[in-house]
Amino acid sequence: MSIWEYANPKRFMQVSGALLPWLVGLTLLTLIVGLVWGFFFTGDDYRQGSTVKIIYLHVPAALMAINAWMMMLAASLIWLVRRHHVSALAARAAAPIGLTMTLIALATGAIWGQPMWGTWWAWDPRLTSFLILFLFYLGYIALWEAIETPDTAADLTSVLCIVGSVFAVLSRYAVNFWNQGLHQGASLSLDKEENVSDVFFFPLLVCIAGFVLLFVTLVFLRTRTEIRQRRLDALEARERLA
Amino acid sequence: MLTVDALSCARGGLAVLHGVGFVLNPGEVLILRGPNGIGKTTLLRTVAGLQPPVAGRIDAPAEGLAYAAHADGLKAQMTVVENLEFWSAIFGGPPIDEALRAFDLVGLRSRLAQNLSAGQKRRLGLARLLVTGRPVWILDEPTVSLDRASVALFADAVRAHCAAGGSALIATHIDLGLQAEVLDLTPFRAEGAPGEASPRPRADAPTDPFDDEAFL
Amino acid sequence: MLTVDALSCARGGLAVLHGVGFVLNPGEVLILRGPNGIGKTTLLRTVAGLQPPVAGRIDAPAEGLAYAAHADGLKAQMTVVENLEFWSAIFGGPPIDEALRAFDLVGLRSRLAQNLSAGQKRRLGLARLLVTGRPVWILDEPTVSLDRASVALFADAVRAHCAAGGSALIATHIDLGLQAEVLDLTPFRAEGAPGEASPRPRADAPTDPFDDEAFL
Amino acid sequence: MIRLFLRDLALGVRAGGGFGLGLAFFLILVVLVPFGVGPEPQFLSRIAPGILWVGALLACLLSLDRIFQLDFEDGSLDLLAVAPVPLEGVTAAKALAHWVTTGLPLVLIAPLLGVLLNLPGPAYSYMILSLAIGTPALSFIGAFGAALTVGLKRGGLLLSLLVLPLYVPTLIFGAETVRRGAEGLPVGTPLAMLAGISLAVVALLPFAAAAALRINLR
Amino acid sequence: MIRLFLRDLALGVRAGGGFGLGLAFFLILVVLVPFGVGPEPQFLSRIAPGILWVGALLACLLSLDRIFQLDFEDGSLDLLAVAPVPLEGVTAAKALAHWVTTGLPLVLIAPLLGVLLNLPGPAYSYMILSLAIGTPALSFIGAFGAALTVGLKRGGLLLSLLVLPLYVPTLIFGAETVRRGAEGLPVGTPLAMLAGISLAVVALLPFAAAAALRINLR
Ligand code: HEM
Ligand SMILES: Nc1ncnc2c1ncn2[C@@H]1O[C@H](COP(=O)(O)OP(=O)(O)OP(=O)(O)O)[C@@H](O)[C@H]1O
Ligand SMILES: Nc1ncnc2c1ncn2[C@@H]1O[C@H](COP(=O)(O)OP(=O)(O)OP(=O)(O)O)[C@@H](O)[C@H]1O
Ligand SMILES: [Mg+2]
Ligand SMILES: [Mg+2]
Repeated sequence: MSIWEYANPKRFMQVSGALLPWLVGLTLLTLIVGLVWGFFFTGDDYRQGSTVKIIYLHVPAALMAINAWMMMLAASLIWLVRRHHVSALAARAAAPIGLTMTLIALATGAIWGQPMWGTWWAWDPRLTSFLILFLFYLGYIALWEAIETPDTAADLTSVLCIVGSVFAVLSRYAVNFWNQGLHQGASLSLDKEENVSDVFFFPLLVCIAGFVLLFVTLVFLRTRTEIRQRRLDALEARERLA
Repeated sequence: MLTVDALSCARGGLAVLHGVGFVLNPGEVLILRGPNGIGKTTLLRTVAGLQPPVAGRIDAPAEGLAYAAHADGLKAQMTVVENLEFWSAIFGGPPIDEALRAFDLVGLRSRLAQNLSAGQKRRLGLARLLVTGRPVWILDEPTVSLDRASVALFADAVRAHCAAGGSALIATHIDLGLQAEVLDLTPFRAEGAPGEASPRPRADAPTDPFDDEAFL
Repeated sequence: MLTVDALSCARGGLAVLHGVGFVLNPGEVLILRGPNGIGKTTLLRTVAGLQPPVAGRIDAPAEGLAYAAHADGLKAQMTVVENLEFWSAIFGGPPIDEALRAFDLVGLRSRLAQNLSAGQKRRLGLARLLVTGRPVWILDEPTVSLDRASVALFADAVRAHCAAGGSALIATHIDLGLQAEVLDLTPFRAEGAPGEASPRPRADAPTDPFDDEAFL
Repeated sequence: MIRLFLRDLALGVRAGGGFGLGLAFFLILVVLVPFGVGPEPQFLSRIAPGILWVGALLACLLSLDRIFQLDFEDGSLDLLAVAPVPLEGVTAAKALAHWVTTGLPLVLIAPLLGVLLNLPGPAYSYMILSLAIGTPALSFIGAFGAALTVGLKRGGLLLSLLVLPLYVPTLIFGAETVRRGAEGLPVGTPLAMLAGISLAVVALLPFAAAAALRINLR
Repeated sequence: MIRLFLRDLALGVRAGGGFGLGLAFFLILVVLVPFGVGPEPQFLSRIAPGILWVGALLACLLSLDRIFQLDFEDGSLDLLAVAPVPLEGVTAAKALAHWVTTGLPLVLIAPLLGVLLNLPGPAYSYMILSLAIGTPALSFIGAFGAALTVGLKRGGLLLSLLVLPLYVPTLIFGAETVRRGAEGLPVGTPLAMLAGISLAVVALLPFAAAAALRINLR
């Protein structure tokens, strides 16, 4: 029995249905622990004051926004190569979640930027490439919505996702070249000297784990919804035609 | 020349025809009949290779098909001759004079396609078939808006094509006066397809648990 | 009801028909015949008021005409019912149920127009006529891509319309099985019109020096 | 007439060209400009009013050919011309529907995009006001241009060419209003001119558009 | 394939959407910008490279839907798909024809418009060079977007939404080249990047576009 068994819609529904309650519980637990720990049980930063606590939303959301696109890319490739409907629907399900994560990162970033840099928005490379990512999500979702035949939509959006990924990476590089930024470099790498102090670091890790779980849970939920929607459409079409 | 076996085809993700099979030999004409909406257009597009079959097999000679559909593929801003020459060049087919003559277009040679009447446009669309030089013609309601004389021209063209070893698959509602076999599509209507009375089993209770029919 | 007298009409600046005249009384059907390109579409558009006549008179009741042409005026993104209701609202015509039934569209009520087959689209286009509530129908090849059963539906609809005091002017190449007068347009072909064998007198030698035929 | 307006609204929203996309285009344009001209904030804030107005204008322009072209192609326009509704009303209803699906969303999102371009604080209210007053003129002028070019296959660029010069006065007064507002100068005159243009255009151009349509149909 | 290219050229010129109009749009846009942002020369000369590049991009964008839409509507695309020519070649030929009717004229007229916007002297040659290298990428990326949206009724705005983010790298490197050129800085890196993007896009995207077309036709 291969792993592709789970790509069967029926099988996926059974397994995900059994898994979901656990996932929801675990997600809630991690998120609550992480956020409460971060917001109430860490001190203020000596430079940034209490605004530093936005980090617990901002960083996980930003990470997930990027990784959601990665997951969509993987799912698109699987669909194109093996034509498993669940993976196409999973990609479709993930897009609005990724979009929301991008929005959260942008919004929290803007709110954070006001006290830190004195402006809501700056044309910093990282910020800018995030804005472009936002546009990619918008285009991807709009294309899904615009096409009526499900398999056609899955195929076309997959092609878009692949080509878009290449251009997204290219944009990231181009933007770097175009403007030097204000934004922090990566500071979570384990081997770096200037890591965030441990006080912030551990709750942040828990929050990131929480967001990962949240993402997985939401993708499961939405994929199930998409599958049901698809069945409903098929039924309705037949009903109408009968 | 063209063999179709147990073919199922779908439109808009919904099965339309099921288990269609026929053989088309050189020199033969096969006429597809069936009420509006049975799936003639869908079948012809599938055979022409424009959409993948849901199931079944299509055996056609590589690069042997010429397809003519509801739309004629004419450029309104090009003249009759330019339109034909373009398709002749693309298909590497024979020169266009013969085609112009066969469909009585000589007098319209240098008219822009947008200034043709409905029937003249259609004649030009059919003349295109002759310049493809392809042996198998796949035609979807070719005689729409043609008058009697033009229908006769068309029938002559098909006869000449068959005499030269070609063959044609034609979906039509009218009588073309051709000697041809007729395939009625009504028995091949897919279960649960448009117009079918008995609904197929509900989607939430498929017999095989691993086969989800919403994803056909 | 509709009187056309000594009508000349032109297309693309070229005279096509000359001296056409007929009277259409309530309850009557008049069928226009003529080879492709004679000018049927041009005549019908002129009568419908979409283009001005070159000469002659058209006496039609104000707001009494309903026109249906090669194109159906359907919105691909709206359903069958939405399409009909829109036209019914615009014309202030009768409700749509009757029209749906007359053209056997009840089962397709909530289908998007883009997902109809060619013949189903055409049926919807014809159903539109019923919801206009107009007495005079002007139809340009109404039965294109309809199967036999649908042609019969159409003929029934025309008969019912005439029985209720309406009338219809229909250009068609096929036999509709209607009791109708037939007007062959061939004798009215304008001199020098497309396809005419005998050329009219050269343009640089007009008989009346003040009447330049380049500006007809 | 109201039916026609509602139908066009519904089609605008459904046909993949609805609210969201007009917005998206506006957004993208505003994002692209800094890539072109460079990211310095004080600099961006100077060109912000102009760019926002030019962006609104282009977003409008891109969707203009939808106003009549589709109806022309599928024959609806022929049928509407013989229907018991005045063609002037038809053009007005269609222009209005275009404004609601394109202009109105632009007005609503403009403040957000102002942030991206560092629009100076006091200019925001003038931005919204001038767009709200000016965009109807854009839709009605555009409908006139669309009526002129409706017979032509893919007259998109010709349409732009015809319409853009007609947009100039609206653009000048609109952008001027915002610029003055940003600098705290009085905005009465340009705003009055803008309102005047809009009113005149909305009142008169449907007649010209209907005449153009009648000619194109025959 | 050459036939197809020539036909598309002929149609582009004849169909009212040819050379002249792409240019005219570019011209008008460049003329509008000073109305929007105000007429100060030193100011205009700073934004000139960016505006010219954004203008070129939009002029390109407006004519994109012509690439496949007309052929789709009249059935030519179905016929081309079953013709003995690879669909990849078809897309490449069409993208090339689009470039010749749209991109090339822009390259030629850009210096003239530079004058209107006070483009600094040394920047002219870089403007032409960067446009000449960059516009083919715009046409080929655009053809990919057009192939994705070809089935959709009037997908014009959706097309813009999909294509514009893909244009970002080209725009950045193009405008950066001109800006650096204007300031006398070395332009090697952005120019090389621009050329690299163009080459890669021209070589690879026709395959993606052909795949998208095949999907859309079925
Ligand atoms: C709208 C504005 C902003 C956006 C779009 C944004 C985007 C991002 C992204 C994408 C990341 C994740 C990067 C990665 O790990 O690869 C990130 C991380 C981070 N951001 Fe922001 N940001 C914004 C504003 C800010 C502001 C104002 C601050 C505070 C000064 C800030 C501080 C951080 C920090 C500390 C991280 C973690 C860096 C790391 O460890 O990787 N961000 N942001
Ligand atoms: N998206 C869709 N959902 C449901 N049914 C659809 C969809 N698209 C098409 N159909 C149906 O599929 C059937 C097959 O259509 P097709 O065009 O092949 O018919 P046809 O035999 O060519 O008819 P005609 O003689 O009228 O041209 C039609 O009944 C049509 O209504
Ligand atoms: N611009 C033009 N220049 C010259 N002739 C034209 C022009 N436009 C149309 N014609 C001709 O006018 C004639 C009348 O066309 P019309 O469409 O009215 O014919 P029809 O009788 O409806 O034919 P069909 O039965 O094919 O629909 C045709 O012969 C056509 O070729
Ligand atoms: Mg059909
Ligand atoms: Mg006709």
